[in-house]
This record gives sequence, structure tokens and C-alpha cells, in this order.
Amino acid sequence: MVLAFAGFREILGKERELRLLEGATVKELLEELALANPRFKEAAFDESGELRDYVLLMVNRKRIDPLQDLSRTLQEGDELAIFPPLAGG
Amino acid sequence: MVLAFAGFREILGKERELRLLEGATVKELLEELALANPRFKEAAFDESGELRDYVLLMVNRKRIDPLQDLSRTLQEGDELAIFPPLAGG
Amino acid sequence: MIEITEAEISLDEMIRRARSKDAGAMVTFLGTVRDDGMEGLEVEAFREAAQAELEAIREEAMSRFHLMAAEVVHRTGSLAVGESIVAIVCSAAHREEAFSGCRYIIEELKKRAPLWKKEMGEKGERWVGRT
Amino acid sequence: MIEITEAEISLDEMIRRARSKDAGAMVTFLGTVRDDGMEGLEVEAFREAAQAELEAIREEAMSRFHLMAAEVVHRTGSLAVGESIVAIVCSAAHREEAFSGCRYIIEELKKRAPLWKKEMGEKGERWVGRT
Repeated sequence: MVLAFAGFREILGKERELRLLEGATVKELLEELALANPRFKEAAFDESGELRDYVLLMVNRKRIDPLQDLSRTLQEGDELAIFPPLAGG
Repeated sequence: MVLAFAGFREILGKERELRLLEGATVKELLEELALANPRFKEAAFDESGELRDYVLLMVNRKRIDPLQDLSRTLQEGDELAIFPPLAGG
Repeated sequence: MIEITEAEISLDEMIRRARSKDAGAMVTFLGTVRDDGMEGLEVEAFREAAQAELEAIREEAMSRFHLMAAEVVHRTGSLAVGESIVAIVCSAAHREEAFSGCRYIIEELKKRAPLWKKEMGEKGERWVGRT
Repeated sequence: MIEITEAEISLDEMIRRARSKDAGAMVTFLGTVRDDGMEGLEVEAFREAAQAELEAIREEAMSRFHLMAAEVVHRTGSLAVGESIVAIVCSAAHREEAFSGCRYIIEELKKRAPLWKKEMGEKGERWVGRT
């Protein structure tokens, strides 16, 4: 399940179920989303294909570090949330 | 006019008019009050006749320093306020 | 607005007065009668001097911390445990200023405003702050 | 209590819940929609994650600053200029703790809670915080 918030919700929709290949990583899932949606690609990745600084991620409601955890493999039933910097209060 | 607050009000009453001799000082006024009222003497002065630390004074609603300003002379119409340490809020 | 009053404090009204479309933050302080094994408090004021001192403190806070509004109400008379003794409401463009302004006013009030509290208990009465 | 809600915030009720006879100080923070040349805000939450994060922040503040109570309500949806976005109420025995606890909660909320604001203006819309 992919959840998106704020600007990313406007591009991706609030939530969607995605079929994952066995052993797919967070990075592969993001690239699949980018492939299917040029606006998301533009918003989330820079020209060299790196994830932009302001893209924040949670897996199962825990923040993950885009520098270290993009290679994490996702399991059936995992929830990935994609959102821009926090701005509550 | 002498105003008293908190514990000193309970001893001296809230306010009273006093006749002053020409050129009377704050110290002389306090001593006159002490002479007339042993409870006030006990509350305001120590054994050696010094004003106790916690006695605070205002003349015409401005704080005066008991170390320096006791020799200040009072004028007809001056208002002397006597009170213990502040404890609002 | 500065008020020294026997009447109950309406924080609601104070907040309504302090609201403004240029304020992004509002901080309020309520000092309440805490149960220290006492039944209540008597609060006494040198009313005219306290009013003037609180107005001076308010002006200092407004200009130092660029407040949009600052409201202070201090009660006098008999208060029960749990009741509010003093309420302060400060609004500012940003939260840093609103917090600092509110803190400044309560600290200076305690140092400078001629107000006194007497604790009323089963075992008798005691003026607070007197050594 | 932690609440993330579309409904208007009732500070009054929050204060009633936070009152206690062991508290001598209560500090509240209100974050309000400031007129930066915009017409209003849209607030969006990752509701479940925000609720959990605010509960964790509340627990931290309660134990770090020995609070008697801590209440947080954050609104979502459409807000007009002047309306409250977030309200925090902290009570403690003494004012130092109540101020520090309230400050802690708003600072951590801004850093950690998955909430977003979109400014709605005549010239269009803009997500706050996005570079």
C-alpha cells in the first residue's frame, strides 16, 4: 500500500495498492511510481535520478532514512508513505 | 497619609492620616508608629532598632530604598505605603 | 488591558480581545490556587500602584517582544483551591515572542507588583513570602 | 488527550480537563492562521501516524517536565485567517515546568508530526515548508 500526502497526494492520489515483485526495494517501488507518472518523477527525483532532499518516507509509520534505507525490501502488507517536509502547528 | 498592606494592614489598619512635624523624615514617621503600636514595633524593627529586611516602603507609589531613603523628609500630602515582600500571581 | 478585580477571570474574553489576524501565536499563563494542604487564598492588592506597575510591565513586554496584544487580569479577595489567581494572554506574529512576552510579564509581576497572598488553612493563616 | 479533528477547538474544554488542585500553573499555546496576504489554510494530516507521534511527544513532555496534564488538539481541513490551528494546554505544580512542557510539545510537533499546511490565496495555492 502506498500513501501520499500534501503535494504528493495531489500527484499520486491519497492511497493505492501496488503489486510488488518478490524482493522489491523501496527504491524500486519509487522508480516504478516515477515511470508511471512523469509529474511524480519530476517532483521526487532530480536530473541525475537521485531522490530529492525534501522527499520524506515512512514504512509502516516509521520514518526511514533516504540515504540508507532505500535498499530495504518491502513485504506483502507493508505501508509506504511519501510526503514533503512537515509543517504542522 | 499612611497605607499598610497584608500583615502590616492587620496591625496598623488599612490607612490613616498622621499629623507630621515640619521636616519629619520617613524614619521618624515609622518610629512614631512603632511608639504608638508595640505590635508594629515588633514586626517592623529588630532588637537594635533597625528596620527589618522584609519591610518594603513606597512614597507616593514609588519604592524607596530603606538603606538610603529613610532620611527623606515628607511633605504635606505625601503618601507612605508599608508592606511585606510581594507575592502576587 | 490590565485589570485587578474581585470577579472571576474569563480567559475566553481575554483571548477574544487578544486575537488579531496578524498574530500567528498566542500564549496564555494561568496561575491557580494549588492545594498545599490549604483551603484557599486571600489576595490583597495596593490597587492603584499595582495597576500602574502592571501597565508599565505590559508596555515593556509589548515593545521588547513585539507583541500584538497583552492582557493581564489579577484577582483579589477570597479564592478556592483550583481557581485562577492571575491570567496573562500574549499574542505575537511568532511563537518565540509570544512565549517570551508571557513569561516576562509573569516574572516581572511577581517581582514588582504590590500584591499579596495569604494562605487560609485549618491550622490558621499565613502571609506568603514573609520570612 | 490528543485529538486531530476537523471541528473547531474548544480551549475552554481543554483547560477544564487540564485543571487540577495540584497544579499551580497552566500554560497554553494557540497557533492561529496569520494573515500573510492569504485567505486561509488547508491542513492535512497522516492521521494515524500523527496521533501516535503526538501521543509519544505528550508522554515525553509529561515525564520530562513533571506535568499534571497535557492536552493537544490539532485541526485539519479548511481554516480561515484568525482561526486556531493547534492548541496545547499544560499544567504543572510550578510555572517553569508548565512553560517548558508547552514549549517542548509545540517544537516537537513541528519537527515530528506528519501534518501539512497549504496556503490558499488569491494568487493560488502553496504547500508550506516545501522548497
